[in-house]
Amino acid sequence: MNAFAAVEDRTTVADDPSRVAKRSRPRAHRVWQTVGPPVIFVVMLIVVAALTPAFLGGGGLTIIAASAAPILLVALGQALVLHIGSIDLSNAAIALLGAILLALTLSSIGPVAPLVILAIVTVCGALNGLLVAFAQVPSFALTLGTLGIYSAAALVTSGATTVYVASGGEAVAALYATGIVGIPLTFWLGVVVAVLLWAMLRFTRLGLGMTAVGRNESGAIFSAVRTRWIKVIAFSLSGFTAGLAAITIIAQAGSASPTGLGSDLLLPAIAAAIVGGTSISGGATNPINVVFGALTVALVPIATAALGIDAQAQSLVYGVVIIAVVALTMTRTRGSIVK
Amino acid sequence: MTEQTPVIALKDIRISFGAVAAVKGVSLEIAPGQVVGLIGENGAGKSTLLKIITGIHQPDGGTIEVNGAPVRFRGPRDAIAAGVGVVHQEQSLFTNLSVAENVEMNTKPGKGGVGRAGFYRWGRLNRDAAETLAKIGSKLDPRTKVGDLSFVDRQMVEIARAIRVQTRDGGQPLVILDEPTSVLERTETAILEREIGKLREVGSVIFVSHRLDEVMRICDRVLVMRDGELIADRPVQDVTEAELFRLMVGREARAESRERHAPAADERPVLEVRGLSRRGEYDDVSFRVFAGRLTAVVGTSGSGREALSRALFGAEPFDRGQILLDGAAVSDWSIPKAVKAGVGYVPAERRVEGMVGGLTAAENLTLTHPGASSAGGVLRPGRRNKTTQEWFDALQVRPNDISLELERFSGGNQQKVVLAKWLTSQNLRLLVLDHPLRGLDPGASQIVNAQIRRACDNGTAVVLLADTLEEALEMGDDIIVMRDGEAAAHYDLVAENPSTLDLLERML
Amino acid sequence: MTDTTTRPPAADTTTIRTREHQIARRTRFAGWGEPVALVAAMVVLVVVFSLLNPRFATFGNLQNILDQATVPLIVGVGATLVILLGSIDLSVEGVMGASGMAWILLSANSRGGLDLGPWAWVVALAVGAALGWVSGLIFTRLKVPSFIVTLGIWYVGLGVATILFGTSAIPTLTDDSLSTLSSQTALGLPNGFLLAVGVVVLGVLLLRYTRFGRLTLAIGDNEAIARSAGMPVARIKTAVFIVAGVLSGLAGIIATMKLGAGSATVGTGTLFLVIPAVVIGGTSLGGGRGGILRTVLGVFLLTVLSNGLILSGVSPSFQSAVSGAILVAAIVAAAWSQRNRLRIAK
Amino acid sequence: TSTAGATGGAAQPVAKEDLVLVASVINTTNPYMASNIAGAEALSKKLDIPLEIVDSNGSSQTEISKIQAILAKGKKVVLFVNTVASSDAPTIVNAVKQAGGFVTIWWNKPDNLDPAQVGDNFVAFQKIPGVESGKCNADALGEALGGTGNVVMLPGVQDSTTSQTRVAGFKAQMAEKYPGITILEERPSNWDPQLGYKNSQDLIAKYGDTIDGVWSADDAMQTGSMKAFKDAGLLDTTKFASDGLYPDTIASMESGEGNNAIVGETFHRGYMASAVGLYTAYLAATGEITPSELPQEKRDSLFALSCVTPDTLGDFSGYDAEDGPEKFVDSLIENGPWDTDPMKLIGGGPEVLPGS
Ligand SMILES: Nc1ncnc2c1ncn2[C@@H]1O[C@H](COP(=O)(O)OP(=O)(O)OP(=O)(O)O)[C@@H](O)[C@H]1O
Ligand SMILES: Nc1ncnc2c1ncn2[C@@H]1O[C@H](COP(=O)(O)OP(=O)(O)OP(=O)(O)O)[C@@H](O)[C@H]1O
Ligand SMILES: [Mg+2]
Ligand SMILES: [Mg+2]
Repeated sequence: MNAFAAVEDRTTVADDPSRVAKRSRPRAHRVWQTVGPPVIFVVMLIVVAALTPAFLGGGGLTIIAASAAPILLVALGQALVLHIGSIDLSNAAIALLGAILLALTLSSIGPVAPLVILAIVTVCGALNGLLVAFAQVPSFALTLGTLGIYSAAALVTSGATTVYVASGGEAVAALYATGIVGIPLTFWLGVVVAVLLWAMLRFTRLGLGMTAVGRNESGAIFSAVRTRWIKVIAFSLSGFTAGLAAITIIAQAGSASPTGLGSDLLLPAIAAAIVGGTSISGGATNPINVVFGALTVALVPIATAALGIDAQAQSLVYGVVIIAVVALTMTRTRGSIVK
Repeated sequence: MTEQTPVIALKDIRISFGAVAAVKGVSLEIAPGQVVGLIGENGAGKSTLLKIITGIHQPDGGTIEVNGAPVRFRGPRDAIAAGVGVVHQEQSLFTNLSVAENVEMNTKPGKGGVGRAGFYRWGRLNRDAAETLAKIGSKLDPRTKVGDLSFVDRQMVEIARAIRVQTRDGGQPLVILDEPTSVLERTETAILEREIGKLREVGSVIFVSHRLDEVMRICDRVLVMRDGELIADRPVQDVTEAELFRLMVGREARAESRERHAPAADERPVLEVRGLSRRGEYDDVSFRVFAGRLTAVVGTSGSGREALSRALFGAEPFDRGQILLDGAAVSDWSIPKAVKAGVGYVPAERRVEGMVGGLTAAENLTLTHPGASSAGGVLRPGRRNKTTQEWFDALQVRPNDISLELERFSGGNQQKVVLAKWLTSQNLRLLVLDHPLRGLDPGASQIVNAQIRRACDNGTAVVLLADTLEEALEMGDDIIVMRDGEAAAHYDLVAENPSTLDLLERML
Repeated sequence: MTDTTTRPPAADTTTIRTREHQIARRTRFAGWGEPVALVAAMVVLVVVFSLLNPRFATFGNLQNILDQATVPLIVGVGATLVILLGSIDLSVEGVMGASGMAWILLSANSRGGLDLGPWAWVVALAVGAALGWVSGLIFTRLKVPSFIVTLGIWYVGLGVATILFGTSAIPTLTDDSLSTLSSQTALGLPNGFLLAVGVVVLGVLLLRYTRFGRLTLAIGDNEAIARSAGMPVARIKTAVFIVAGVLSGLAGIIATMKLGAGSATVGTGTLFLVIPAVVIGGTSLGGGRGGILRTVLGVFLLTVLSNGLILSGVSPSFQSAVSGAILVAAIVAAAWSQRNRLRIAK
Repeated sequence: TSTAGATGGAAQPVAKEDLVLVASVINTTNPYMASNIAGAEALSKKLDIPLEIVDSNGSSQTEISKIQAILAKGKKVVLFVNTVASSDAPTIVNAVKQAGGFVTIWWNKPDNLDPAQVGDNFVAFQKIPGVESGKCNADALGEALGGTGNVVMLPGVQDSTTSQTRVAGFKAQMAEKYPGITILEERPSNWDPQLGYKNSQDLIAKYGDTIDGVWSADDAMQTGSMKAFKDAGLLDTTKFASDGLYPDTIASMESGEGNNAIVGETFHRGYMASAVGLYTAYLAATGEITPSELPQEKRDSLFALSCVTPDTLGDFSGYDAEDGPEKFVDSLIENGPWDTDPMKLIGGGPEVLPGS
């Protein structure tokens, strides 16, 4: 105890102005980190509304939300994987595989089909996670490989053709057809998942562990965090949300095919996660903001059409806007390293 | 002192980061060929001052003169061009490049081994580097990849790079060494000390260290910083270690001695290691640690003691032998299992392994032992903050802000939190400490040591890999000397009283 | 002078040093495992495919494989440099489209218009350089992660190609000697492949013998140190993106030339061939470790694989699965021996 | 509340000023799609109704949401869609129905999606029969090879019905009329000239000069394939047949490239498809036709395609003149959507695959 006594005469909490100074900058950052993505989306929406007033009145928000729904669900899983410092290039392919399996099974096994499919895609995600965690391979390369495998699985199970939901798809279709305040349930499903994931990251040990892995995996290992299982869980959740995306695809299209709806979700979903403020180097994710990221990413092509921008220039505009939006919403700390 | 033009003269240098005045009006002069020690507590502003001299920070006020001419450094390039070379506190080599490239890193195109158009002439580059290395007595192969080198050798490469710097007129450089020894073992320090001593033939030196004995041995003059100010400037002959300690910390050093006690005859050891081996690391090591006793393991950097300590924590596997905790042999040992069994570990690589810098102090403190601060996997921030605040108060962590990211604290304060992380455990049976005082100033060291003692007194068995032999002798109940992976000697300090010389002899 | 009484005994440190050198030597050979394993994998593939179809191991098929490796090799050199920085360049397909389109519209083509001859190459490469420069600038100045910048530039490049293409008919090369230039052989090797070899050699020299190359490695290893050492970090990074842009542009020209017709999507499939090739080669996505020759190995592994799968009659539906499975197997096998409970793989 | 609230616009005639023509294409750089756009532009000029182009960029989601965005702007939409995937059709049709617009779908839709059952807003589904196209090519190739030889096939995207019907027609005709011809292998090449080139290279490596003929599901892939055979020095000894008669295909045929390598083509034009599709929808929008009163074959329609051989090539060159689209539109307005040369209505769908 006298060790304490020995140092009592030292100036306690000495240079405390430091606290104020050190924190003021990050605080401004943090505020923008939280409000940036919604602000960007709303501003863009206002611009579009001002230029084509009829668009919003005609249910523009519904369209944006409907097209954002599958992007959002895939992006949420991606955000979690990015949160632990990895990346999942296969989750969009898993979503498509899920959609095809769902279309194939809905008529035969009926209402349990979605549950069965969710289980299967979660296992697909878990497989990624197990390999990343236990074979210790970089996720970028690994999921590039499993992307090929899952895509082929989608092609083969569908018989390389469009699979239509023969019957029993009414309940799933209702998710798209039914809305709350004009926004389809598929989107609200994404919002609910976002809120749950947000709560998970903020209020649970699992979430804290994920953040720890994302910020400093070595430190997490030495703190007895079960880093490997955490990776498996993150990838499994990525597969799971891809499965939910599959349900929204079926809800919207009533069918699935290897090149149809949902076959190009990978890059938009990554963009959505990053536009939503997710750091590509890990440890910083706000699932709620990913909702706005997905909305923004869905809005851009829709807005180019609504504004009547020349079709030839649309992909150029898309590229420029995505860069600009990320440049605006990104959190930068002075002197930090961007790769 | 001499009448020569000082190699560097600072006048009233000041710098603030936001509201923190890190350096508050420092003036000093360094004569050619002088080796000057710079000491001060963690956060006193030493590194910041040196970063100004090396062009990394631009001062808010004050002037710098090099060889009598006023200079303004806009960046590290300018400082290098003016003849200021530096070995930073943090390791700053490119591990994927060769020794020669690292030594010649600052060579401008058109000079030495780098052609005008930016082409490398490897032969010339390697020769130049070998020459520079030879000046400090190193025979490293310039073609070796730095990643394959040991710590001492890397440090030699850093020094070689620093002295490779020349003034415009080809004059002697000012070499700045910011804690070059803190990551080194005792014997390695000996190598380095010898070479630093020789540096006065190459140029002038500013040498930062928290080891006062070292400063006393190497330097001609000692500067003491405190709270951003230079509060003392003494020739080494005129001061004692105790006086330096008082100057730095503002109070007397207090020699604290532990009451050592032998275990009871029938007592069961908390930790028993039987014939533990790992190929290429350590071989057939056996020892026992009893509750409330501290075993210090000493050895050189190749002795295998780090790998051994990691094996105890389940961080590295072992090939043969047994680890018994409270009499039961462990199997399929891993970190999560070790933690569950009441083992704690403070790694040497604090920033990388010891903590998750991006999480707050409170989160770090409760990451491993959530205890009452989480229920059924759900966090309870209120409880967590209360626990953390108690530890902050007990350990005098500064700043006293539990919701600050841990990476924003100074090294000493980080180490207090890292240690507290283990001390919060309800059943800490064994604490393995790998260089717990590395980089800490003497004041912080005392607080940390006090905590270690307290843990011992509460019945925890401690295995300590000390920074210095003195520390091992002061803290330990037992000392195990490791050499080339084998336990070469064992001293029970209750009964014996070996000198540092005895220990060194067994180590080598 | 110092008080010598407190000096420690002059320690004899030779034993420690010898031991350290031993350790150093042991680790020096650790780096060889991966390329050797890759070459072994390649040999196995070649043997298996030759057994499955004797036509696989013919000179004609070798020429075919070399021809197919041309574009990924050229792009791979740039991609390796970018990945050595620790960054990534996703824009290759867009840049290929823009440069290829610019090139064909300025060469003798069915739409008429300008025929700039060799200057068409210069302009097209300049388009690639410009797109790379913009990527580099946004990346280094606005500090947007390269992943997103180059994703955006991918679309921008496609947009440029689309706008250049306009709405008229497909431009096709009217000069046969130009359209077959890449595939014609000299000394038995396709011209395009010889060009790719030249690019690879230049790339290797650049990385090995120039300050630009060494600084690229240094930045990839530790950017913070590079910055505090006063290295021109932003300039080097931008330059690497420009080089990558130019090489993508060159690949776009070659691909367009091979096809004999302009297409905005001339780069389709290149990205997801080149990045795996770099990764399989063992260049670390974290930066600083790896090299161009490794990428060459990776490119050949994947090219041989895709060619061999067709020659051995694997159903097209399963092709991506087989490639994917082999990619997974290759990276797992490469990482297996290095597994360690403390190893970090992101 | 429900997003599917409205029950769909009744077929009230819409004033011309309230209309907007919309043409949705899969991308803008494929010559067929470019031709789609040209036809829509010509019709828009002729009818003096504004036109918007939707570029789906190969993505179903982009296609659907861009169309929805234009629907949301309130003007009554007269829509032609070259669908990215057949499964997109129901979603698009429903959206148009809710917005009270009028749509014709081209090329791809699920067989069970019947315009008559959806209502007047889904004016028609139109296509050129793929089976016929495949048969045309089979005949041309079969004759050119004299009934014996080896053929490789380059289908388009595997799950595209357009490709599937052409493949089925080609195979059936070969089996029936040219038993001496062996189909060595099929390599789907995704409508992509690069892939056509690469797959052909590998097929050449695999079969060498035993390949006598190459069939491609469209001219884009054939362009790539021919280039590969040319680079391998085999162009002169190989025969090609494909669908689409792209301008550069015409040029090759006219110049007799590769010893008259191209032996068979089919003729139809993107501008004709878009003009016919848009005009049909326009007629419904203005009340000049009432879809529900039309016979089934005018709701689910197959249009004539012309088989082209080097000999008949001359008959088609006029359609590719600068003013081709304008002339076609003039004739279209004069003769109506079902009776315009060279693309007259030949019957009703859904198309039946041979053997099923
Ligand atoms: N960082 C970690 N996070 C979670 N679990 C871990 C971690 N490290 C180890 N484990 C657990 O400890 C067990 C043993 O770990 P590991 O497989 O690394 O042991 P090992 O036998 O040393 O390795 P190897 O099989 O490569 O020789 C594993 O089952 C694993 O679940
Ligand atoms: N870039 C910076 N931004 C804000 N504050 C800083 C910065 N660099 C240093 N400081 C603050 O300046 C003070 C001096 O730090 P400095 O690193 O110079 O201490 P030091 O004497 O080198 O300590 P140590 O012995 O731990 O190395 C500390 O309070 C530190 O937190
Ligand atoms: Mg310091
Ligand atoms: Mg094991």
